[in-house]
Amino acid sequence: MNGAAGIPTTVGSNKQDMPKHVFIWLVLAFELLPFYMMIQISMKTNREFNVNQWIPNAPWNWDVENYRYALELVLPYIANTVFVAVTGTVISLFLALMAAYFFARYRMPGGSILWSIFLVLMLMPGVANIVPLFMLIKGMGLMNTLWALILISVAGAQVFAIFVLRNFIEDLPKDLFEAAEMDGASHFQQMLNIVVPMCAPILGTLFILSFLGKWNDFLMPLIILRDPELFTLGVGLIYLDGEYNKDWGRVMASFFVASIPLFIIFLFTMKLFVKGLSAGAVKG
Amino acid sequence: MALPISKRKALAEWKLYLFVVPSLAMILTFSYFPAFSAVYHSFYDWRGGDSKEWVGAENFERAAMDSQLGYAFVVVFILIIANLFKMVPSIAMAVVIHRLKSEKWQYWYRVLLVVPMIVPGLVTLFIWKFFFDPNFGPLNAILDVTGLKAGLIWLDAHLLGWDVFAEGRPIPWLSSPHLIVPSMIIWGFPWIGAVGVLIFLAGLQSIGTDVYEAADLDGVTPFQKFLYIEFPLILTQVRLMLILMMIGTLQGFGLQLLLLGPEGGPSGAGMVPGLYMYNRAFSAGEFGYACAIGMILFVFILVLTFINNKYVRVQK
Amino acid sequence: MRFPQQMRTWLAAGCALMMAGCGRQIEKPDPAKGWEQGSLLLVKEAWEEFDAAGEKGVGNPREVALGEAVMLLTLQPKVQSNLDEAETHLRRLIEEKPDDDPGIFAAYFLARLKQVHDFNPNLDEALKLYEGLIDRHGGHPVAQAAVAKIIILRYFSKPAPERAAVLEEAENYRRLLANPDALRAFHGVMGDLALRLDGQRQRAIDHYLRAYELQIPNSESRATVVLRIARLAEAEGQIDLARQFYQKFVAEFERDTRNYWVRQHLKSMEKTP
Amino acid sequence: MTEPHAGEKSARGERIMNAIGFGLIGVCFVISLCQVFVTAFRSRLDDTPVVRIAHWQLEAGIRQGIDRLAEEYEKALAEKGKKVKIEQLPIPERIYGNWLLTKLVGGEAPEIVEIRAEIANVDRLARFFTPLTRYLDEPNPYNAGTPLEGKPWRDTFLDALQGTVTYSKELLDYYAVGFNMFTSRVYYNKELFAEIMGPDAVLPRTFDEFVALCEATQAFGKRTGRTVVPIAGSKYTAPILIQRLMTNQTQKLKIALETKYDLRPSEEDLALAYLEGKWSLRDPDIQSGLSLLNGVGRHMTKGFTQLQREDSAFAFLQGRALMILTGSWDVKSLTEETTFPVGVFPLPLPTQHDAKYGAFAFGQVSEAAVGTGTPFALPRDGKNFDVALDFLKFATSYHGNRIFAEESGWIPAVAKVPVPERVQAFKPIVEGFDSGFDLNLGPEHKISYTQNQYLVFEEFEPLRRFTEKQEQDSRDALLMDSKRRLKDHARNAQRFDSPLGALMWLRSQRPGDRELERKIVEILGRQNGIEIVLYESGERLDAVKP
Repeated sequence: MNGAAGIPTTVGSNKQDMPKHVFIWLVLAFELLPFYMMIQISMKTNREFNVNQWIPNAPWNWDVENYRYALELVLPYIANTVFVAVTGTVISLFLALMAAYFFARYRMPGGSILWSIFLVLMLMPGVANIVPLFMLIKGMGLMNTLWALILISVAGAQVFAIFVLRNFIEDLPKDLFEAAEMDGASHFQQMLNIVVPMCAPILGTLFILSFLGKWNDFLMPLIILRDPELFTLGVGLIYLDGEYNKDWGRVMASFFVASIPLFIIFLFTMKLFVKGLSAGAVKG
Repeated sequence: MALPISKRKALAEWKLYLFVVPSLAMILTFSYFPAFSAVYHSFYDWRGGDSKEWVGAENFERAAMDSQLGYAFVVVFILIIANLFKMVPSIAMAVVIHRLKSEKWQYWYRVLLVVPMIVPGLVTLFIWKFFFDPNFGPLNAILDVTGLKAGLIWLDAHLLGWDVFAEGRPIPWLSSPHLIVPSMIIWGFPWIGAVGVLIFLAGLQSIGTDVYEAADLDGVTPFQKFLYIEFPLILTQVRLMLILMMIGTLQGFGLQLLLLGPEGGPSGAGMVPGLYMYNRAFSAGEFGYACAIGMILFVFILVLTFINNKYVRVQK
Repeated sequence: MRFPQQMRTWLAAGCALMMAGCGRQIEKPDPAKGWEQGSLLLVKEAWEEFDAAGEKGVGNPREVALGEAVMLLTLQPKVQSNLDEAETHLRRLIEEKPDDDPGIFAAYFLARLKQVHDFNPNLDEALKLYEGLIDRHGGHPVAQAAVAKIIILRYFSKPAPERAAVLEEAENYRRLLANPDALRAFHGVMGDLALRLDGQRQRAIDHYLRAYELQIPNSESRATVVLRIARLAEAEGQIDLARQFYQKFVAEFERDTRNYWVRQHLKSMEKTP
Repeated sequence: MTEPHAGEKSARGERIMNAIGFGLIGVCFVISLCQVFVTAFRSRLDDTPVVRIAHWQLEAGIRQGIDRLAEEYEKALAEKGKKVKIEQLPIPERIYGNWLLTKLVGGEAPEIVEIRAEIANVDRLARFFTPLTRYLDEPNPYNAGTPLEGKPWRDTFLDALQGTVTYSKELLDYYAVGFNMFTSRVYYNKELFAEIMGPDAVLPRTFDEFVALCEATQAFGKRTGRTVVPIAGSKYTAPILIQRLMTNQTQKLKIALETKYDLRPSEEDLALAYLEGKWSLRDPDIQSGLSLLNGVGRHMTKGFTQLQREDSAFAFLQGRALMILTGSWDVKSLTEETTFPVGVFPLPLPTQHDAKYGAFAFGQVSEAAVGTGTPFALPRDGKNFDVALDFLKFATSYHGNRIFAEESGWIPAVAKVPVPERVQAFKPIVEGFDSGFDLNLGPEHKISYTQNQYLVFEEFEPLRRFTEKQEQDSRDALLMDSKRRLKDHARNAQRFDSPLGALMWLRSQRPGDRELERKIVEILGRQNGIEIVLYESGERLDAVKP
């Protein structure tokens, strides 16, 4: 069993599941290879890495200096990043959920025009033009504030979330909504009591994806923020992006330390969305 | 699909419009500006500076006859068809995880799927570049050991005539024009898209346990279970992933840029429309023309998405 | 594996100020400020100053109309409507009072419009306008700038065999040019044109020598002129003049990468008699 | 689907997990909020003038160098009773263009900014940056009491700021000053060298000795069975070598193609000469250049055209390659982090006496105008302009640049400043000829040349296959480049008419102004030169059969 990721090696009790586990572990071996590389490189000094890139060092001479450097580099930025990422993700998912509910519930007049507006934005190729956006933020007096970051990231994440959520809401059985309507539930209540629990799994996935996007972003913070105290994680990590001689060990250690809070929040969201909510809802 | 609604009832339900207003407002203020800039600049001879000259549809006429753009669309179509088949492993992975008995394992496999997302792109590029290395790379080693290389040499000599597979010469995966597209297809083996798997899993989640018990009673084989129960239910997710894959492949060029450079590798064999747009803007300094190509690409994707919505009907 | 979102913003590095940015409202327009900004290449700001002055009737109307027309020539983005508006201003200025400063400036810039700015330039009309300007106001500094333009346009409007005659006839424009700077520019243009024509090398040498005597301020163009005199002299067989200017080039332009070649060339010239 | 017996335990477990999760997010919320208020409060208190200097050199060298300069400068001004703060803003190169352009357009630009070709085009320089010509004509006050005293600031630079980015030919003004210089050299593994050539062998000074060293290395590899390659190659390091070799073999051809008696035919002249059939890819000079490339290519890692930059560095650092050719910017990673001693020597090129390749080359190329390394410019609307300018003067003074060179370990840009020990071997060689031309004759041709370059290094008939393929592409590519240049000339001829009109009008109001006169005449001279080239190239292009 591939012990690199530290997963307990005892397999589940059921026998027929064995072939499934083997297949999954085979695929995961390839998927987790980059993660394994990241961990073993982060234990090496640049000199050791240059000589041997693949085989991890023996445990007794694992280099902890990289992690000391990483902690020192990353800690000042964690708080701001969590603040921006969490607020941004919650707002963007909430707005996307409402918009997706509108499109999925009824084919309202004018709905197809609105949908094409969203679609056009999603398909427009990468001509994201920072300059007018910057002028807009300046005009709104939001320069050098974290809220500017949040608003921009919310706008950015909307289209993808609506596109995905609409499909899922349309899949929900219609009689659920009719039943709720009979009891006089308003659209808002219908959304919260039926759609959110039933679509918990996809909501969890969208939460992780949009959270990840905001966690590593460093272009917007650099352009909008001026005071170093406000910088987010992405900006902190740019110091490692030396063009000529990258210090691989430090890059890997810093990315690993930077992703620990990410990891904790993933574990939490996965648990919340996968098990907690879906247990409560009525199954189809 | 959404329920049809009569004019009268729609008026009574006017409050529904309030649901979409905030999201629409957010987008119109923050995201619509860049899109407008691309449309605006595609009618100018613009070199990136302040000076722009109105040229009307000249950029578009030139793009219509541009042979390299035509070649780029051919390459991107081959990649789309390849990506179509590359969706199968993600579906298989989602189904296998879904069918596991223990809830605990399902949870931990989901977490393990998300882990690679936090790893910087640097590492994955490093691994895959080594995979294709002509002298030490595992791909060439496997082909030698399994004797497949001899087959390829025969194929090359008799059928392909590329003069790329030869005895004693390491296969130059990324430095000979004929092998660029095959390398891009092989890239990313076992082709598991964590996002795809999670979305399929979310789709499978809605299948009730009673359906499986009924199937087990009738003695349905695992594959039939997939065909008649699981696949129909996740058809909307498959269609969704199909659209996202097409958009991603048509617009995407990050991999080609990092691996082959703005010229698209030897004799521009790896040129895709997105990369050609980058090349025209940054290597040749023709930003106006790049915007025009962007417009053509946009229309192309719009048409594909429209066809996808119309003809990949999903009956519940 | 997801590539960073930044890949989508690559074009942002190339985009410029958006045309849609609305023009600034100017309460107290001032033509002088417009000229000042125009001289610093801030054409958009200068045009807004003149445009506002024109609407509010501030300052001398002819000066303001001239300012607006001159700025419209290179206002970005370049569209036909701007050029047409500029042309109407210029033609009106010329018709009303052709002989005051705005009138003379308008004639010169109308010729520039025809020669370079129009989407499809009309060189003959430009040449006639320049010639008209010289005939009426030969001594005016703006007209003196037209001299070089006339020579260039005549040179390229004739087929190659007749170009030597054009240069010959252009020589007598020298009488017209008063200050040393205009004279140096004249010699520069004549030299540049002569060296492109077979059999005119001697004329090029004479002009470059006179330009050099009038002290060329810019070190880069001075280096080119010194080297050209030496190369042309050598091609014409005037070895002493060539050696003199090669040595002058070596002494004065130590950092120039052609310096080493010239030094080796001087040594090889010593060997042959 | 949930196991029945674990019901209660897991429910309580869930509640704890949720509590931890929400707790974590809540704490971060509070910390971040108070950080926001603290910064808002503190920035109102402190009003000492801040000069921010932005650049994309994230390497340790430059950052330490600027930190040290900032310290010394703040100390120097404190003695004069002025309180100033210098802040450094390193930005990764990938997004630097993006970031800088937005800050400039938004009017939020830092006081001192590193510029590069993509930013320093004519429109942007004129609109966003201050011309420094006036200040460069006067001596640098910080040079008082040094060997550079009294010299105008511009002449104290090794290359007199003739670099493409520091001086703008179209605007006739200097816009930036450089802190350091770059040159490229051959790094070699001293241990391996001694093993191959014997302990007291001498470094190759001529091209033949260099080829002999490569052959000896190949032989050593076969004899000992170790995988040793003479030169580590990659997509990044190979172009430096290819450019050096190709421009060596076209030195004489370039002079022969001179049409304007100035020893320097422009890219445009060379492109038009090709279209007019005055030279072709089959000329002996070009073919000899290609065979030189192929010859040296054999001594590089096999399949190097596909390898990334790290691959060549790893090959060298792991002792799998004797030599690697790259810039002085790699000195830190290639000399200090190696497990073996590393030496450096300049790449010897074929000279006139070379038997095989001497016919078309003059020899050693001068690095006089190699161009400044990190050009710093002053945005027009930067606050504290005087302090920023003064800091640039301090940084490029005799003492200032010396401090910077020693701290950063890079080559100083100022003349007479001693080169730090570490980069002594990189001191630019001023003695030498002008280089010839490479086949990168304009953007379109460069793209087709890069795409076909892999053929030059193939085993089977490389020269014939490359020449045939490139000839198919060259004609169209050069035609496209030439047409685009015509449009550029027209645009440059138009560009100055509005400013000229303004300057001429100001002259008519203020007759005696000499500075105004100089500017008008110089712009007009430049404009006339452009129009001559515009009409001449137009004629030559029409004469070329499509």
